[in-house]
Amino acid sequence: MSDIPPTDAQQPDQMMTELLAHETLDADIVRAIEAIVLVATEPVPTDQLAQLLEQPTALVNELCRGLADVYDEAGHGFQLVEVAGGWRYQTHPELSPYVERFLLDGQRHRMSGAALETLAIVAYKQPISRAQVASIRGVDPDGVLRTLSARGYVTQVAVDPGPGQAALFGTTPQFLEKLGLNSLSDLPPLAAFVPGADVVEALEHGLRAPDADPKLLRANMPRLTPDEPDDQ
Amino acid sequence: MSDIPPTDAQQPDQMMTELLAHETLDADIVRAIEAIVLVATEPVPTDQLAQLLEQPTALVNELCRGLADVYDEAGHGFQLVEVAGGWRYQTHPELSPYVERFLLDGQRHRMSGAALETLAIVAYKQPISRAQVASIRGVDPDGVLRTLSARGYVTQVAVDPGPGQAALFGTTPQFLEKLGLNSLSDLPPLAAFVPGADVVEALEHGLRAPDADPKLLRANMPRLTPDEPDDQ
Amino acid sequence: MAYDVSTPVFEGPFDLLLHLILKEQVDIYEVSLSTIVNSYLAEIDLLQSIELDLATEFLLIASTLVELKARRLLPGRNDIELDDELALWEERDLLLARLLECKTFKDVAAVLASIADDADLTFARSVGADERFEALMPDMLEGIKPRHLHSAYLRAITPKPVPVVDLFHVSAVRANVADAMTELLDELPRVGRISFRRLTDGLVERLDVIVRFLALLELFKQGMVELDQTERFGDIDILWLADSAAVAVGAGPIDDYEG
Repeated sequence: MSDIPPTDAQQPDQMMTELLAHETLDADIVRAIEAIVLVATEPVPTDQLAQLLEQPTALVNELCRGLADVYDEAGHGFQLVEVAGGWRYQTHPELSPYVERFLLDGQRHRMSGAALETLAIVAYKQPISRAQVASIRGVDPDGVLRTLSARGYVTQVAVDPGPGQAALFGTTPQFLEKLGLNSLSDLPPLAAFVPGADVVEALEHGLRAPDADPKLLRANMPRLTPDEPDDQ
Repeated sequence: MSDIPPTDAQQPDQMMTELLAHETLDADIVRAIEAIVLVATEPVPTDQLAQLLEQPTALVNELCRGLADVYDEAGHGFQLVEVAGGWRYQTHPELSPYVERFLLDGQRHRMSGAALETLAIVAYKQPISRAQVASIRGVDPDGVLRTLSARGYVTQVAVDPGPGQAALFGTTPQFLEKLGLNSLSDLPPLAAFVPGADVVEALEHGLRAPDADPKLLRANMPRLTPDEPDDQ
Repeated sequence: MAYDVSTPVFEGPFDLLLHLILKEQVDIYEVSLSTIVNSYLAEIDLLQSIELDLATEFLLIASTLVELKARRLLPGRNDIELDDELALWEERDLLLARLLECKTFKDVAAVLASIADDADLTFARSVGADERFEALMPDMLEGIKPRHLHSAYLRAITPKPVPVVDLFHVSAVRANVADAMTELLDELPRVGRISFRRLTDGLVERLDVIVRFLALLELFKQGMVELDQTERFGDIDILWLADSAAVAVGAGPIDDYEG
């Protein structure tokens, strides 16, 4: 490494050293976490790590978080993150241009608005039947649900005990992985999205039966002729 | 990490910092190497890295060696090693017992529905090209074929004599052995289960049989009961 | 798939309605239905393909609107019974609730989109162990039987279901204009002259009334009755003209109307 000059940046990355010197355990525990997660093909639950390493779950969780910090501090190109209830290595988002160039199929499939809306409804309202989704979206969700199901983001989780025995849908761990979330509780709270008073008022106004004469109203009718482009 | 005591081991892992501060290049180059190699399923040749990063091969080689040293010095549970002319991450030999325990711990590595469908197509239609599999399944089978091939269930058995000389895939003796079959002719015959000719024709055309009673149609369709492992 | 099409403005009927109401400040009682339909069809034209699912769903919503609107426009609004008035409010509230819910999930979906976009910037490692551990790799074929392979093959070659127009919301009642004409041809020569209200007095279902009206128009078209309405929304006077009832019913093409 002769031509790599010593730098003035003397901020030592000693966190790893500290982690490895954790006084209550064998240094190999931390390294074993790294090794196991490296060979895993899906997120490894903290519980499973704890069991394999014969350590308390809380400690393992703490060590994983410590490792994640170590990588961040050192500025590595990879991250250790907790996703869908388990730990996994992933590339740092800043490097996505390079990774996409390398993985020829690295271009991700962006979900359509309809798919996302349906997914949001299933995520927040699960378990939910097709008919319930339809009543919220106002369109038959059959095709979208089939696509989401084929992608593995939603699945049938139960059967409605009521008459008809409708299939009830819910989200999968792959859904969490797709969004990079650890659990459903990481979804933004729905309450934050309930339309404000102004929207409610606008809608209410739009649905209000006016007392005025319909003929007068017609004169005030907003023009929505086809030649007016909806340019938003 | 409050209960991790500061240690006397003040050997700073500043090599990463130094690498990232390499004066002749963008810091992201080093991190990009880490990111690319992290997600690569095969060792990544130095040449390929150099090309992707638009850097001289010699420099990339030097940076990879530098990274390998960084990991060793910091005492990580993984290593960056050069195998078969390329770079890859692998677990540190000292941690093999943990890795083995993890791999034996009943990984949820069940075959996905997509993998099984692809395997079934190759089994019944061999020799078959990637493009032919794609046209049946409707999705690019590349990743799945690679996995099946890595497991030794399918392999390239011939080359299409036509233009393009596409690789033709078939199943391996190991595949037959795993399924407890003596030969491919022991696979369940397709004809015995196939629904009536009219239905097949309708399905082949991707059309709904207009006058076929849906209930009859359903009765003739292969049933996928929940206890079948491919039914996920 | 109907659902893959979208404009930046809307994707479905609720979206359209939301859009019309919120952006265009539309009052559904003010805007004519044909205007809504026109702007909808204009959008469909832009998409250069008729999305049958969307179109039929739109008709479903539109019919709800028509009903709300029709009640508003019909005469004698002051005479509307309390039950009807309540029902009207209930429908309005229901529609409002659905629109609000629709809007909520539209907004949350936008946030999920940005979360997904962020997540798409990272790539998970799923490489697995190297060849040193090959012997320990789980056997993917464990528990797989030839019959599973067989059913997987059939599943693979089975085309994905073709979207069809679902008629679940259409009731099975089938009102037949030809039948209604037969009834009228039997009844009208006997009474000679009758008002439409009296003619439909005994009918409970609105659909039956409508079918009788259509049958009447058909007879009018064939010159067998004379119709007269003295005032707007007033009763319709029906006068039997034909001397003979021997006119062949169904001689011309008469549509069936499914209710």
